[in-house]
Amino acid sequence: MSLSDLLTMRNELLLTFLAMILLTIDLNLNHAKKSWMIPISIGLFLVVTLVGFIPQADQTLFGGMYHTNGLIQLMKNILNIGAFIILLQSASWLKTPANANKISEYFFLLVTTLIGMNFMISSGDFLMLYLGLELATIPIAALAAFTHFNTKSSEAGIKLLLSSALSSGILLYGISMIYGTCGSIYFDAIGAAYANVPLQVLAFIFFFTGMAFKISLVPFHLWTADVYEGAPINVTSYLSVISKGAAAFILIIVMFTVFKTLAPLYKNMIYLIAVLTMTVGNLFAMRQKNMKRFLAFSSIAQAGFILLGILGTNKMGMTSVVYFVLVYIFSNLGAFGVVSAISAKTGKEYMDDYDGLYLTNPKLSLLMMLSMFSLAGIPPVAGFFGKMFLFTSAASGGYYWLVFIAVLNATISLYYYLLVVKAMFINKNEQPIAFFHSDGYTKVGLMLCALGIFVLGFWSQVYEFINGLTFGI
Amino acid sequence: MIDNIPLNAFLVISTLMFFIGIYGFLTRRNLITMLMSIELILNSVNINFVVFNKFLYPNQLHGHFFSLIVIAVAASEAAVAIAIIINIYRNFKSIDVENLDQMKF
Amino acid sequence: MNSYAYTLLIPLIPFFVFVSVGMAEDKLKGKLGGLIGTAGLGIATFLSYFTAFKYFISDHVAGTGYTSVKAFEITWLHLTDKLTINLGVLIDPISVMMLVVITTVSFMVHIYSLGYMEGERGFARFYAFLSLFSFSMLGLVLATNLFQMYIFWELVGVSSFLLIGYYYEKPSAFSAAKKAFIVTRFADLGFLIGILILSFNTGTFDFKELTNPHGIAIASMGGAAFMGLSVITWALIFIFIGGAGKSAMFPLHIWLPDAMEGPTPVSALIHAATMVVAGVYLVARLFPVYSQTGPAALQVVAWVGAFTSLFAAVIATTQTDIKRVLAFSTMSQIGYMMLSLGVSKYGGEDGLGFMASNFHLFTHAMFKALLFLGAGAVIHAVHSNDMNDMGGLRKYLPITHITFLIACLTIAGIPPFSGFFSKDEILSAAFESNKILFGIEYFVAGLTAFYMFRLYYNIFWGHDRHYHHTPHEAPLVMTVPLMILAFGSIFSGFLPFHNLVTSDGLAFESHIDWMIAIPSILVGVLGIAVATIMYKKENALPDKVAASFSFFYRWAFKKFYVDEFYMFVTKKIIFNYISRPVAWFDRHIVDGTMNGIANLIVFVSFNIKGLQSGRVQQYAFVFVGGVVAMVLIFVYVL
Amino acid sequence: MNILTLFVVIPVLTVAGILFTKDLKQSRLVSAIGMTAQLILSAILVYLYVTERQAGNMAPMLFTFDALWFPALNIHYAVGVDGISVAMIALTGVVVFAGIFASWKMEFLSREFFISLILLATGVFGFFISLDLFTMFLFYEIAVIPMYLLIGIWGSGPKEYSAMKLTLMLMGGSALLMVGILGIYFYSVPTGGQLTFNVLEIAKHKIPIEMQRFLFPFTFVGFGILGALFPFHTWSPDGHASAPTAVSMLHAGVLMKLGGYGAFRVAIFLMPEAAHEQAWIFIILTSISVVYGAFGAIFQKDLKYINAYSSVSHCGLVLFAVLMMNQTAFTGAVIQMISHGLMTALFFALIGMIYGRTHTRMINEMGGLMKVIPFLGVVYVIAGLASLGLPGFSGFVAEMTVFFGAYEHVDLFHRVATIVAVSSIVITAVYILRVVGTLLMGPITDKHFLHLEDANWYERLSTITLVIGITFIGMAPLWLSDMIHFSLAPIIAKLATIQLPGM
Repeated sequence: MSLSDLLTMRNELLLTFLAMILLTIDLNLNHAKKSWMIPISIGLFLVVTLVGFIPQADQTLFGGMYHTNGLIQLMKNILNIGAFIILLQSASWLKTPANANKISEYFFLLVTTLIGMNFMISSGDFLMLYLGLELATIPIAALAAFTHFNTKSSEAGIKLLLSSALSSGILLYGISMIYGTCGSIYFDAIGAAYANVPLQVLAFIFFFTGMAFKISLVPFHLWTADVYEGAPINVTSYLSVISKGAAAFILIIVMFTVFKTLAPLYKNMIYLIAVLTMTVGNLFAMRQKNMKRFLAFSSIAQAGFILLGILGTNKMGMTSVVYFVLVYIFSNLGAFGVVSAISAKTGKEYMDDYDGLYLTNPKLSLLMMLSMFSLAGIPPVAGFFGKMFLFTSAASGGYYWLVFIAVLNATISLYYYLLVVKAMFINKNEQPIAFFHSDGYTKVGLMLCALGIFVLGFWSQVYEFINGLTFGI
Repeated sequence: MIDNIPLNAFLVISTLMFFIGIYGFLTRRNLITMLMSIELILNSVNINFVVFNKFLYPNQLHGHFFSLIVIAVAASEAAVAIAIIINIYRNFKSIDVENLDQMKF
Repeated sequence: MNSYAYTLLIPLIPFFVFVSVGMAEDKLKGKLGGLIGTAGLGIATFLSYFTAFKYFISDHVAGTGYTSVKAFEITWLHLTDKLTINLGVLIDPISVMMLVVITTVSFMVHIYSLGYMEGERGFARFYAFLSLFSFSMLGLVLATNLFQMYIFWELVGVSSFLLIGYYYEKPSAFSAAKKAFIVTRFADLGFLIGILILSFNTGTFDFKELTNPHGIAIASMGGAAFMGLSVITWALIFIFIGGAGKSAMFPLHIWLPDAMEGPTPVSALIHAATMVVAGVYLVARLFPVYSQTGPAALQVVAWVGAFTSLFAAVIATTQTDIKRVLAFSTMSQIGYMMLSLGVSKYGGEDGLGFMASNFHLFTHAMFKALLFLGAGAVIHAVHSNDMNDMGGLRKYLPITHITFLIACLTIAGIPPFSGFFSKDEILSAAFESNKILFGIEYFVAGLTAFYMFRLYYNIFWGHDRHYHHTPHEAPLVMTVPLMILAFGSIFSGFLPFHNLVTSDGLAFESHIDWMIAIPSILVGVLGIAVATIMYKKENALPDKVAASFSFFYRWAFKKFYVDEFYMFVTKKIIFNYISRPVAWFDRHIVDGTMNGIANLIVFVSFNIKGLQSGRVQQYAFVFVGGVVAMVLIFVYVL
Repeated sequence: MNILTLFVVIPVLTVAGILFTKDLKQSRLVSAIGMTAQLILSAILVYLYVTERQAGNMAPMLFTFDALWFPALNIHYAVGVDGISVAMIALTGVVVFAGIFASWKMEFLSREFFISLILLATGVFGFFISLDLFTMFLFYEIAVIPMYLLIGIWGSGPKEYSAMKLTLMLMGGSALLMVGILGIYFYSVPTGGQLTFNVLEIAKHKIPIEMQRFLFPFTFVGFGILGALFPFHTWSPDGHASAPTAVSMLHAGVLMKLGGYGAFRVAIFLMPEAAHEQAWIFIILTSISVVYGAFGAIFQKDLKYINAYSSVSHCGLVLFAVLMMNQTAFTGAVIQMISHGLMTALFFALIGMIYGRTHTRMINEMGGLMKVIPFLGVVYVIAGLASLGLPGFSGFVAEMTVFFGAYEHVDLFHRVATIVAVSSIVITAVYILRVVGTLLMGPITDKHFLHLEDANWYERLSTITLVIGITFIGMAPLWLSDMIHFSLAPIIAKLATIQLPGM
């Protein structure tokens, strides 16, 4: 192994450098110039993101602990794009006086978690997986508690941290059992050695719950809403999109490789959890008035749909999951972007505040509507394709009733997404949110979302590209 | 000496620790105590890794390393947690978990 | 194409008049619309007479029967592989006869209305509708097949609807129109079902194929039995229901008296001379089928006809609205025609009833149109329909008086007026078939004479009433049609119908059976005499008679409460016990279920909110519980 | 470019054009131009189709165009038309055209209104040209979703409730549909073949009968909900009552036809065996629909409710005919769709225009309108007469074809069902005449009505277009009927291969 092999980890290395550079620059900036951090960070991050698109050969490092291939690189790129959009959307929030001294901390923590996620996705053994997972989680707890004068923020931070500690404890316990029964922590070796003995099944359950916690599947989802509500909006969107996406990626990879012999067993369990997740998510989302909390529950319901792809346990399933996450990132960020823009300008976060928004801020309303339609899976926006392919892959496994339940749930979800549309377009308001201009970052961020929402569906090459990289059991 | 103790004994201990940890996590009202319960869970995992490595796969080191890293991660986790707990104490003048229910339903 | 192709113009001219006058309605000043309509119909009338002449006389080879000619036919719609709806023109004795009847009466009405409807709002509209009606009616009689007939059947229904509701601002007029439409529509349902059954059993709509007594179509009828009657019999009964609806046979007659809300010329045209005999025409058209395969259906026709004629005549004796009297009289006379068809058999002298029915149809059209137009002239003069508002009008309306009297004598069956001849044939036919029916008809003949003269005396005799202005004779455009029709009423009885319109197209010998004719004349005279005693001079006799039969009188006056019964069924039962519950069911049960599902979801959503308690330890508990549950599921379920 | 693709491109361009407009005048002008082009294009399509057929082109679908879209799933953008789709496209062209003119005075958020309306139309056109189930479903949903905004923003009465109910119920329908379509996809070819969404390809094979039994109810009810199948019709009265004029027109006029068309093209065409087995259930339901809708209409007082229930009845007849599964009944179903589309659009247009003048839709609050607004009155009477199936109007042709097709079955069950359905013609007459009588006839009940103005040019244009359609089909139905008849050959051939158990 030569030093140049380390370049295989270029994403992680670049992100690490970026984090270091940011800290260094921050040290050398005086107070008045702290806000320079925003363009610097975003610009540098854009570079990292773009570098990710340079093709790279499949490679394995550290005796199998770390590996990368086209699919993994694609996943990382998806996360990078999402993170980039979030950075753009955070700008206006970061410019508020309360955050004046914490700009680089925000970027640093965020980049750190992204490093964790990249390692997690690239992991070839459970140790790397665990490390990545923790690296991705702990800084987010700090981010959630970012506005330390806000009690809700602290509450969110500690809730996230405690819950995730418990879940990673259980996950580790599962990993220890796997190690005990298989004698290895490498995915390849475990996949080959898995024999479905009871202890291994138990281990799988423990492991799965740990991941289910990250993706917030019912009944491991309870932290989600509180943390999403308490955390700053951009952290929430990061949690709901990037963090969840990364976990979904690694989950499906692990499910399709390490635990593939368990597939006949875990399918039934996933069936059940999918139904529960979609239904409970929807039932809670229906009542929410706070936009962040509302989006939190909606993202729980969305997670249920992701399981449909895993259930297919074939190439089509994985493609649809990756594709869905990609589409979901754009749709959800569109929604969060609008919420964030409005919150940063007016501090309003409740659905009632959005009444009559279309008359004052038509563009934001339109984007919000498109995002809502995309989340609900309404054509012609991309969400339709994402959902449709998930359903297709579930149906490919013969799960027609599940598809039916899922689409019914999509219908229920349409109800509450339409409530937002209704607020913006139909409801009358004496004092609507006044017209305002967003700053350039936000505009670019929102435009990227709009572009993604429109283009990803019709542009079938995206799906085909993903399909060229994925695999099934 | 350690070879005389059967593997199962260690596993029983670790399992007990695991459940004591979970029990503690579910019942203690103090945030610090909850954090300690988490440590119990993590330590039970460490025991598992170490004894599995020692007893079943003596010619490799995966388990040992794993437990080392778990210890390190647990430490950093505790650091962040305590930082937030301090913040909570500032805001609530208490670190009772019962107080932390502003956001619900 | 053949030498009759021009007959296509006969219905088409009124149609184009309808379209052009209808489109340009508000642009046509004064009487222009009426003149266009009248001119159009004049041409059609001329063509019809020409056709009659050509068909019956010039083209006819002596000694042979009349055959039917398809003058024109196009495919309108393919239904099934076998069944195709064609539109065309069929020329045969009855259609030619009907052409003459319709165009004559219609032309008279067109002329008459120039005077009668003068100054009405929507004068052009009236003529547009009249033309529409003429078109539909001509299309109906010229139909080459059953389905074409149904199409035009519906169209005459709607033109009748439009004309009855001509005074649409009068609620009573519109409700009468509505009633007429719905009742006939209900009957048409029967017609349609009959067509469905008949056509699927025979594989054709075409009259020529259907009615060819030696053809495949008739031979293929038979089929399975249902409730003791063959399917074809059922089909024919259903078709007769359609005919009964249009021809106001009991119990589907309730629309006809109300239809008198329409302008009087309309009543003369549609509700006396032409549309209401469509039912008769329908049965006559399908007569070979009826007589060959469905004698039971013919029995139904006969009895319904007989009963209606009696029923309507009884009611007619009590009514005071002159147009209603005439309406009931129409029903009664159509009952005669139906009866006559019902008792007839197919071919030769056995087909006397068929001939008689058509004969009566012809003469009835003349005298009934005359009666109505006369009544119209009266109403025009006194602005009322009620005979209590009339009296002594013979001095003021001499022409009307004379023509009306002629018509009354005709309907009463007094020779040498035409009604005598046609009624005599019917009675002969009935006599040969069924003595009970014959007896009923004898009685009805007397009643007819009685109520007609009751009407006549009440209008033209007695003392004057207080008129708003002195009644004056109608203008010439109105009286000339009266005179022409009177002429027709007098002389149409001498037409040799037994040579022209017979069940099988062959002529047969017919003569007046004096054994039947003389008693019938006597009965008529008796009726007139009684009426003269009671009504020529005002006296207390009618009231006394009414009082002595008070119960019966009241029932007859109230038309035996048939209307009320229908009202009860529709308004109370259907509206309250079907429609209202359906609406309720829809709102509360069906919609309630859908809303209920939504509400249930909201309810559940609201009630599970406690799950999200905000306490991190409870979350952890659920988390651990989830793990345990998964383990249990794996252990025990999978 | 393929002529069919133009049917999607023109509306999209129109929408793009409206985006650049500023006010009502501009946006309605752009819409009118776009939809006039669309109408002309529809007419050209009909002409091209007929000439092509006369030239002897016997392909099941004409003007086909096929582009691979998602190769991995074998999803194509595949378009093509047969006589049925051509007829439906022409219908849509006419109704949309009339709809634009019926909303000539849409002052509030006019740009958005026209955009939504035309998006809806895009969905409908796209649905009718699609041969690929995936794109069909895509367009189906595109057509449904603008309804929410159209009703919610520009509606009246309990509009939010109605809009939500309509959208959710139709989306619930698409839940069923989704299962059906995916099931069809995975059994589209015998094991081992390349799965396909293409209707024509799927029709070449037989979907295993067990799967058909499972999938047919999903597909049929899925489409049936949009076609107002009892008991899933309750979105329709509320939705129609709250929707603005043009939306009611489009929705009842063409959107509900998606249900009938889909039920025919997908459910029956692809799964004839199961359709044959299960038809009896749905025949009962649709017979109920037909009579029930008509009875429901008798009791209503709101004009739009009356028409909505009448739509339930008429659309019930469409599904009823579809289930009869023979050539005549299918022909009747299509003609009934077109006829009902035109009639009901006309009705809703008129109701909108009357409402715009009297500001009430309650029939008992109106009366004698014929005298003050004779043009609208006369057209209303024409619409009414057409609706109750008077010869000379399209409704008659449609109903007769349906009844004759249905009666073609020799067994008692079908015949009784037919007679039940036939009986609706009387009930229809009752409620239509009741409305006409109360609304137009009689004395004027309110002195405010004395000063009402009769129809403007755009209202005349809108209504006359529809009246021409109705009477043209009613007078000369043969070309339409034959066009449809011929297009049914493939499905009839497929039906003929079914082993009919016990018949």
